[in-house]
Amino acid sequence: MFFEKYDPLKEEMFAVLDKDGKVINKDEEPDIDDETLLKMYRTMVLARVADVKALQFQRQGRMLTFAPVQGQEACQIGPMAASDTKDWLVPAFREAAAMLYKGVTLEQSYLYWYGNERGSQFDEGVNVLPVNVPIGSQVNHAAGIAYASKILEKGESVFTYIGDGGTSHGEFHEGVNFGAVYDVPMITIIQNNQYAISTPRAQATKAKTLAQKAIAYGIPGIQVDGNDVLAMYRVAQEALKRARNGEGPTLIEAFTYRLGPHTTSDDPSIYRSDEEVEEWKTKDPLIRFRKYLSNKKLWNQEKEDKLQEEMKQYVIKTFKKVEKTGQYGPDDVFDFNYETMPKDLKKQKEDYLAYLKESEGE
Amino acid sequence: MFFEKYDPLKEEMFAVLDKDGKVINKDEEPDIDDETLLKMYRTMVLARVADVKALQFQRQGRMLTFAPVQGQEACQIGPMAASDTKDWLVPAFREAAAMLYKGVTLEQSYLYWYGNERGSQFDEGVNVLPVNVPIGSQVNHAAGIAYASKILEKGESVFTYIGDGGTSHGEFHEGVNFGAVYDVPMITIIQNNQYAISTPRAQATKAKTLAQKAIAYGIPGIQVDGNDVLAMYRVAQEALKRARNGEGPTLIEAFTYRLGPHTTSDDPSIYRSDEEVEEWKTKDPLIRFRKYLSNKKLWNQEKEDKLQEEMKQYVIKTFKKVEKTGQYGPDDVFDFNYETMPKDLKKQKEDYLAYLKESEGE
Amino acid sequence: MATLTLLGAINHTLEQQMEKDKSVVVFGEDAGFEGGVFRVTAGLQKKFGKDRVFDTPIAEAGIIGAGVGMAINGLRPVAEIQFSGFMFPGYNQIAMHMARMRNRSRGKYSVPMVLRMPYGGGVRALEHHSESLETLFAHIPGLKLVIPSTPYDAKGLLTAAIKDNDPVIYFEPKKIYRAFKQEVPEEEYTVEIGKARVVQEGSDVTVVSWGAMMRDTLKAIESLKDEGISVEVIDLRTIAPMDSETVVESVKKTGRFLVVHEAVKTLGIGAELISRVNEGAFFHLEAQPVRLTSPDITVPLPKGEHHHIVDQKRIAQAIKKLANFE
Amino acid sequence: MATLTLLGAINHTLEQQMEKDKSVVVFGEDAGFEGGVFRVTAGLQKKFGKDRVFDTPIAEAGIIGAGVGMAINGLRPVAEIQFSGFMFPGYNQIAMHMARMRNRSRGKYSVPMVLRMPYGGGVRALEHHSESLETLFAHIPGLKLVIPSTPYDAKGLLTAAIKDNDPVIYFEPKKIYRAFKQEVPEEEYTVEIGKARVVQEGSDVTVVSWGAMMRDTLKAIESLKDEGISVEVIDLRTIAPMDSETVVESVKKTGRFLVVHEAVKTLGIGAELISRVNEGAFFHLEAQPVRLTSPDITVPLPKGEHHHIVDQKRIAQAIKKLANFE
Ligand SMILES: Cc1ncc(C[n+]2csc(CCOP(=O)(O)OP(=O)(O)O)c2C)c(N)n1
Ligand SMILES: Cc1ncc(C[n+]2csc(CCOP(=O)(O)OP(=O)(O)O)c2C)c(N)n1
Ligand SMILES: [Mg+2]
Ligand SMILES: [Mg+2]
Repeated sequence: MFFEKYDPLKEEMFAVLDKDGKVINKDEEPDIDDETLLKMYRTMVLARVADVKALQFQRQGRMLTFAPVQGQEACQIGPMAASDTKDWLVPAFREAAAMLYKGVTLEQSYLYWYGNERGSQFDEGVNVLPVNVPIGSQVNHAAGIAYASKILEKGESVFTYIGDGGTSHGEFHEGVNFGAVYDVPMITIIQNNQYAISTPRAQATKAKTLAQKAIAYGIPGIQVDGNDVLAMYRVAQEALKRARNGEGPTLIEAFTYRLGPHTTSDDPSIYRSDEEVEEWKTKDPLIRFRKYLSNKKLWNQEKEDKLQEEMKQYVIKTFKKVEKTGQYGPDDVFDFNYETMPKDLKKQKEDYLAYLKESEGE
Repeated sequence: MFFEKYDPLKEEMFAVLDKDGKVINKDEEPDIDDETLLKMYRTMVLARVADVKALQFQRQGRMLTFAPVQGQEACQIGPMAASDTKDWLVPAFREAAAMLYKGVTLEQSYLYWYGNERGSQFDEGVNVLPVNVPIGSQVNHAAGIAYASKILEKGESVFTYIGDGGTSHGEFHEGVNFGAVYDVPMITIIQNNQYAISTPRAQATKAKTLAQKAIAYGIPGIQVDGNDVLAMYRVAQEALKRARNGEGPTLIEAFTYRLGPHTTSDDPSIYRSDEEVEEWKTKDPLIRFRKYLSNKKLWNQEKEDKLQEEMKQYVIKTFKKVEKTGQYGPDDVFDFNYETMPKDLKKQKEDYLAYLKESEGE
Repeated sequence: MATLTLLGAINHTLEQQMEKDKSVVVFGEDAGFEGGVFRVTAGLQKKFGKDRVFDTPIAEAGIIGAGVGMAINGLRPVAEIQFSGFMFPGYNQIAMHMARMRNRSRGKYSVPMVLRMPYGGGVRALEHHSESLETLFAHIPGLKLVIPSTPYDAKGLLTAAIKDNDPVIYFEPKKIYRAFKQEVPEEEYTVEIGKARVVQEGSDVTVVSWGAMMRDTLKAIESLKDEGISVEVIDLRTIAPMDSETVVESVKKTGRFLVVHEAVKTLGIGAELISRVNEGAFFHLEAQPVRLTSPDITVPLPKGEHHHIVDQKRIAQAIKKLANFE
Repeated sequence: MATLTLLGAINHTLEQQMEKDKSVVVFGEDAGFEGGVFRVTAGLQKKFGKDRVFDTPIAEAGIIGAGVGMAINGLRPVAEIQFSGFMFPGYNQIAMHMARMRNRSRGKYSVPMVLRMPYGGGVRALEHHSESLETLFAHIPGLKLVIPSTPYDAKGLLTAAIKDNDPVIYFEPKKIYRAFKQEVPEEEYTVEIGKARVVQEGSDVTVVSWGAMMRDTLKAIESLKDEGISVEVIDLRTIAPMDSETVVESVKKTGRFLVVHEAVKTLGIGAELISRVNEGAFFHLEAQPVRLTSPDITVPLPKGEHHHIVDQKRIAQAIKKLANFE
């Protein structure tokens, strides 16, 4: 029903809020309890502060390369808030906000970007896959996880994320198609942030919208204002309904913008203008959502100041901890490739330990 | 213009002839001179006879595994007849008919399926790529050939073929998308013969038509009666117009049927019924085209009998020649991997020749 | 006890494991309804239903990547690649994910998955249907690779692979799918992954091979039985992790080493074995170790195959030469 | 004569070749407008236009496969894979087509294409950004693989690669992209593909390395200069076709052989070199040949990298040990 109302070929963008946080689509305003609304906002702020701080740490040489999420918090928090704990998140590499909402700790997130695999050893019950770097390949994992959920009757749905550039990849095609063929409970969210590193969206594909790629797989596709957390929540809700009813996958194009660099190694000023960035800053998902909350009397400047300070302190404390605990011994290198270490690898480890011991004296 | 009239989402099938070879779409009946019409028919018959005979040779243990083309001659001959000599054909593995029309000799075709690479050493000026086995990968070659044609201003257009099953492959996605992004002169023809080996079309993708996959790439897509050689000619003509005008790629779904087995190793009775096959035999592209030619007074039973006999003799003679010349010496193995043979490989060849000499005496 | 071909043993093992363990699923191109182009999975869909035994779209990255996902979420997928030459489009998933998910997640997620694929030449097939790609798996940390040469090992290794909590590549020597039969116990058993088998003890020369080539090797040795050469024959059986210990111990005894394989020479498994023999038994070597392999060229179409893969005669000749070297 | 970094030499060579030969085109993810994430292709689009220098969709099979097509139809594509770890989705095109088109068509079609990719570790990068995948190319017949370790060779090998009528994989040791400068002649010249370079002659030990590891090797030797060990150092430079002759001749002289590489041990290039040294200089070997490589594990994230790749200290220690072995 819901998806039939929106034709991806018409370039209609589904939205609930306008730029000023006012509800422009009353019928589709999701009914979210206050506690959840506040949790959503808190996580968006946490993700933002963590990002801003990490950029600073990185410039100080204390943090390694990472992929900032600034500007894309709504595409990530909306769907995660609409989902159950047991539903899965299969991220690409720019989903720090979604991961935090799903129960990955900031410490883990930082530890990962600090260069340590322990940051991907999420807690029991946190159904999140590690950061996935090879573009598109996560979509196939999502299809498989959803397939298992379906035939084991687990009732879990699966969210996976990909970028606009990623939709050109063969693995995206195979994964979405695989999910569609078996009607698995899988929701693919394209975060169209307008660029793949320096390459503009128009260079990725000639299709006018990315949502219309759904037609190739015989599933619904919809373009959504990705800076509108309520719209993202609402659409995810409907996609989840389909998933849970055994109606199969949905493809969501979240129209958004990356406010920061691609990664900390990137210099976006080479390929985009300040004006463009400034224009998008006026659509900042956090500001819009904050205004909505204020209109609902759930938020005010005092709370905002307090939260900002709280998050800042928390983030700094967490990063300092990571700097202490994030180091790496030989066991970390050798012990996780297999459940049981093969004999020849054991020998290599022994040799290396012997070398370390031997050279200690020098 | 042309393609806008046909909406792949509406499951309209473009056709010119009905089952009995009568023109049902006068406006779109292509204007083809008699000589070309007869060349088209002759090649269809040659392909058919070569196929039937090869199946016999194979059962006699004289021919190796091959992929029969029976039933799909129209999808192949129509577009090739519409194209220029300099236009390219980038086949998958079931395009024997198209290859013959483009100037691959029957001897070469047979030699290839007989198990000898010399069968892919086509003559100068024959712009055809060798049989391509890894599904989907040829589409990327086509995109590249078309890109070169475009920027070198060669005026060549490129046809590539793929099966219904192949459209699920990531390489199909990447290739068609690549071509679309750069508006290259490339035409992708999906021969939807209803099966990928034993797997029915419906299992390849949930999309109702394969033509609608074009929407994902922002290019025109059309579903065509693939057993109607005039429809295939006509559509190819329009696609070529686009290609030559720099308007970019077109995707054509040719709705057809493989009358024979997938390959000679396949037993289709496992997965499809006799009734289904019989039903499709009534739509045999050769019969339809022959009726059309008869209606045009270009053909009659006498000519048919003569042609059949001529082709049979030609095919048998050619195969016998291949049996004589198709053997393989060590030079054939070693000499074609590099323009200049590397030293270490030279040594390996010498050693092997020495071994052959040594063991000759035994 | 049943008398089974290698193919029969695989089919029987899949059926047995699917019966014992509800989490085992089987899929691949044409692997469901028709039971695979070689009929290795024949009968399974009928018995276990379409959810557990199914046909996939033609999409190797999809098959393997979805398999990784299934394995993460509670299934034990046994996926089929129709021919090993078609694993290439899925190699990203194999090398970057199957092999790495455990390490990447520090053990939170593992991939108890088996990837079956028929491999090897000698069946007069089309291009890409005859490759021997051991190296491409054995070079990747995190992967195991096993290759049975007998029905007994086919069952034992496949059972071990399915029970393994890490991914296992399972190569099937299609040339000998139906070449001979052997008694195979009905009850479940495993053959340890990572353990070579000494097929025959001997003291003059050590010969290592595996898969279909094992048969040619044994025939070659049979043809030499009047020559008075005592050959120790090892079926490597697991390519990764490589049981070099067994090989090294043997070479310490014989001082002479020959490896025979279908893959090309450069960076074939023979290169690794020679290096390990050097590392483990250098001062026992009485002659230069020898690789008998295909030359470094693309697998020819069938009419040229006999110039590519070594045969019984060449193996016999190489053994004789090595044994007689002074 | 200009003084250039390795990266600068590549950029200069691309520009020179594009100027001389209108059929050369350059493309890859972000390789056009911004000139690549490392800026290797910076300035080229501006100079030669968008048709000849362009950004591609993120699609490695597309990039490489289209490159094969371009090469068939009259262009000389120089395609970039952003990091060698992302070649996997395009490996099918590399191994099945780039490498085979000439053979498949018996010479009617050739693939005069260069596939550039930054490779190797030591730059504290994300997962998949530090791989050393030499083996995956050198094992495939029909492919050439070159790796420069100096700006001079970077230009000479790239020029040779572009002029080669067969496909060449060109690995760029990104760790030393900007590590040092060297005089590079302005005029066009080639360095022969398939020819190793004897960096330093010596009589006690032969050490072979390449790429970024060459630098660590040379530093290690420098650190040993008071030990009285005469080391012959070879920069392999071309991995395929492998110039084992130069290596074998050296080992005949020294009797001792060490290979140092970044890739994992099992089936790394070291395995092939040891096998060839065995085949060519077995009776000259005075000590067991030695591989100094990364262990057989997945490349760790940056915090663990120093436990993975060998360093100058370990190289020095290995040379000393080998030289002193009796
Ligand atoms: C298979 C593969 N190829 C190349 C890369 C290098 N790479 C990392 S991010 C990126 C751009 C991604 O763009 P998009 O999909 O739009 O996601 P975004 O970064 O904008 O979130 C590229 C090319 C990669 N990670 N994986
Ligand atoms: C990448 C790849 N995977 C698997 C195969 C094995 N295979 C050969 S033909 C075929 C079915 C192809 O079906 P379709 O695309 O519909 O073409 P058709 O055979 O019907 O012409 C398969 C799976 C292959 N050739 N390439
Ligand atoms: Mg993007
Ligand atoms: Mg088909």
